[in-house]
Amino acid sequence: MNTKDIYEMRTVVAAVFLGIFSIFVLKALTSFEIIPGVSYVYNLQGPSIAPNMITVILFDWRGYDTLGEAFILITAVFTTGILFGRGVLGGDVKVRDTAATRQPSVVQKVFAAPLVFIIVAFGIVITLGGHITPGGGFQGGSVIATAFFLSVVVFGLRKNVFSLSHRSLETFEGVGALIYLCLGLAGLGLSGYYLYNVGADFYPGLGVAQWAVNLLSYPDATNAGIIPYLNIGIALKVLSGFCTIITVLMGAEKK
Amino acid sequence: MNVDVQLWSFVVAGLLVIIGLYAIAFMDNLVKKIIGVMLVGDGVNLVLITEGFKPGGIVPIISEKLFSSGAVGDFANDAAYSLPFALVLTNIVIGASTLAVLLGISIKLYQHYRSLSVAHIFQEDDA
Amino acid sequence: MNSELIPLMVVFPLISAILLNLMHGKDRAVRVYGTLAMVVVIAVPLLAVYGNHLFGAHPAIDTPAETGIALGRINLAIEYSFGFLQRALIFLLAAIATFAVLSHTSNEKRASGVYLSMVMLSIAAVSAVVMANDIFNMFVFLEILTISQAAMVVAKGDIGGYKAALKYLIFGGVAGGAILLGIALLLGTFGVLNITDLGNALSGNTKSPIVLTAVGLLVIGWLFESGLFPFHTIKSHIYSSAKADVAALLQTETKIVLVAIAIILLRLFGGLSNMSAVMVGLSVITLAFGSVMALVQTDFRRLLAFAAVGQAGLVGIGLSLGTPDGIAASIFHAVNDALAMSLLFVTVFVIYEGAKTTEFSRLGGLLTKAPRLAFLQIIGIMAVSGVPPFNAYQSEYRLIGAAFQAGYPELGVVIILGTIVTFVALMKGFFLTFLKESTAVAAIGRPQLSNALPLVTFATMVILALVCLGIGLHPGPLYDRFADVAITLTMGV
Amino acid sequence: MNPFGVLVIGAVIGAVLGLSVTSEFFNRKTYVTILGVAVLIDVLMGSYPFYTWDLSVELPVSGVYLAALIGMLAGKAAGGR
Repeated sequence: MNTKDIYEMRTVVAAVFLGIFSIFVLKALTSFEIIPGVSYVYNLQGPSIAPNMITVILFDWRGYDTLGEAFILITAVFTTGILFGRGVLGGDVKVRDTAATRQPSVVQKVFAAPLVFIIVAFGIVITLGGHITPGGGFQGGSVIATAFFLSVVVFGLRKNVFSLSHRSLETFEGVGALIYLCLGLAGLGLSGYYLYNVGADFYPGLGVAQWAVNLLSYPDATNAGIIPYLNIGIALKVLSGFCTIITVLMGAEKK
Repeated sequence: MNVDVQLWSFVVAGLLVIIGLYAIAFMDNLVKKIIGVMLVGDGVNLVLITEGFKPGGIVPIISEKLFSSGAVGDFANDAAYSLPFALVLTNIVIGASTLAVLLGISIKLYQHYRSLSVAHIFQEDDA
Repeated sequence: MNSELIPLMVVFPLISAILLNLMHGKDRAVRVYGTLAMVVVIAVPLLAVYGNHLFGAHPAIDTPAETGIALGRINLAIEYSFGFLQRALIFLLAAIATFAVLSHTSNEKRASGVYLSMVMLSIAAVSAVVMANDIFNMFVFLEILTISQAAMVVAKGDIGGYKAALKYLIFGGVAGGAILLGIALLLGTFGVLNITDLGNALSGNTKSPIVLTAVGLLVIGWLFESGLFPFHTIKSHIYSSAKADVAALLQTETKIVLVAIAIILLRLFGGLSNMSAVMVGLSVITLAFGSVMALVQTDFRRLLAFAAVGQAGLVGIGLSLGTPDGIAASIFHAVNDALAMSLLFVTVFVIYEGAKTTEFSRLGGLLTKAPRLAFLQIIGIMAVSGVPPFNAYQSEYRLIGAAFQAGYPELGVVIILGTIVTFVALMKGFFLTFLKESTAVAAIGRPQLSNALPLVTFATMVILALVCLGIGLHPGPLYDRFADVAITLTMGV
Repeated sequence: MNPFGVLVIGAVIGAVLGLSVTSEFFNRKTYVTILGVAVLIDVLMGSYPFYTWDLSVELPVSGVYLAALIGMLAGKAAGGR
């Protein structure tokens, strides 16, 4: 049996398995009966923390999953860095920065720079309103990162509106992640449970002092506790993560 | 016309997964394979979003008026199921991260082999 | 019950990963911090108290009727449970990771902070998967594990590593999708994510097509993460593309994750005999393929990679049997095999460093040059393939016993055959490397290999050999407690 | 209690990001455009993130947005690149 036969056999086997798999998945998905489940409890208890249930689930009940998710992004950013020479075993490899400065057209030049400011400010608003309105750290951070993408696409990598070096992006990212981790540690120190929502006073029996003052009061009698600050940390992390990835991938454009 | 939105949404999600798997298994271009991986992730996301759908439900964000009137129980009964949405948000970030790494690796492989054909890249060590 | 140290097992490596990345470039700081951090990583699982940890302090509540969940009480928070099994596995991981970190900081000319932070991230991810009592949390950390393992392979910076990582990540994406789809099906049908609750909700409810599909999808994820049958070539490709000290860490992580996910599957779907049968079948195929393919390799690292995959199949057999004896013997074998395989990987690493190749056609007659290394390697080979005074003998013997007791004497025969093939393959590698004198090798020039080993590497090998011998002579203390764990596990089923 | 914290935090984040903005593409006309469009967007957004202000009149504009933008401009002025 030569290599070609093996390939053909493999294709047939793969097709058969794909067929069986599709039948099973479609059968399962069409015979689905959904129950409310835990979502009901979350919707019932969540309003006493903050108005936006999804943010409350993301940063309070399942805040630890969000931590893991943030670290997936961090891992990906580090890995992309490794791919292009930063931290390779046996010393860093300097990648030649070949991405030339582009000459933007007049329309681009006039509109891109002001638009960057407007988009960034909007991203900050989304971040800070994450516990009241649809939004939050991921969304806000991604919006700010789009401003960076825009300026990179229009003006090129070398000379764009932001002069963010790889080093400063990394510092941003580290600071964002450390904000998240340390707020979690604050909960651990004060109540004995990691990521306890300090300041929200959801379970007054635990005896946590309400030190987070009502800096961010919103149209409820409740207090979101650390959720807005977690949002800010995530936003910093997401924006610097995306910016690093785009910097690295654009820098490796040609060889 | 009365269409069962949820059922068809599930069917579309299943088809997305299957198309993604087809792309991974049978397409030769590396970028198409990566798109396949992303399609699988998106199909799963659509399954989760559809699970959060509730016929006639409201957005799971409580308004000031509803909260001050104390009708939290009504809100919980009416609101869409919120947990799957949170899970989707997590999976979107996972997909974006995997995409970044995969694209980075394919750039490296392209620089070395000057080709994106999987058969070409893996020809010498595939047994 | 609450122990404040339980989350630190995951959170401390995460903090260290961030700090090490920020320190990258400052050589001395990276070395010092990396070494000190490993001390903490080892200490925390030893100091932590057994118990459960609730993230966010949300207690279990009585189930409201509107949820539609047929349980009295449900958990709201993400939960970690920490017992003897978790302590043993995390300690094993921390020990092997310490060797990898020390070998990096002492042998490399320039320490790489990014690379060490990847090691830290993978430690955190595996610890989280081992302790997680929440199925979605397990998924999230499995994804971190997949990407960080790929990164450790990529860090070598050669084209083979890129190819291995690409394959690994593409299939990892599919496996991740499969796990999440399974979780989505279970969440929609039963409404909970906590594994204890989900197991209770599932008991006696395992015949619907949705549950069967979910089982299939989760098993696909398990097969990928532990490198069993359809994915065994990818896993072995990863092992052989990495540096050998990384490969030692990777195969330890794989075995630990194999045990952790299999236990979760058993807790969820313990009553499902079809799942058991499929898992046993695929494990047997993995054992056969891994051992036989190890036999035909022409490169020592690839040989070892396939042998490691084959041994993973051996671990999978006992776990999928689902009997208390089988589970206990499997966990015991996972620990033993991780130790012994690490020893072998380190010896091959030394050969590669010295000779710059591990292809058999270019090796030979190294016994006179490095007798100490040869001695340690033969100990490793005997330990892996279950020769009496060493540890794997104890676990394999118990595994065969468990197979007989479960009513499958054929499995015992398969295990013995697989072990013999592995032994032959490894001895072939040893013979071709150390004993055989060939004219071809003399023609291209003898590979350089000196008997003077770096201190850390030599200490690592001696310690691993002594531990293998020690467990082999006194298996009781460890095995008995694994047996207790297995009995409590199967009680709920 | 008024949520001045939002304005402060928004301005601080804006300033941090503004510090790294280069002056090359900006002149007086650009600033006028930015401010004009920003005020327009601000009015259109209304009181968008819906923080409560205990004032005698209802604020029709989104304070956070303006704060973030002013923070960015201040950061850019301070960065001076």
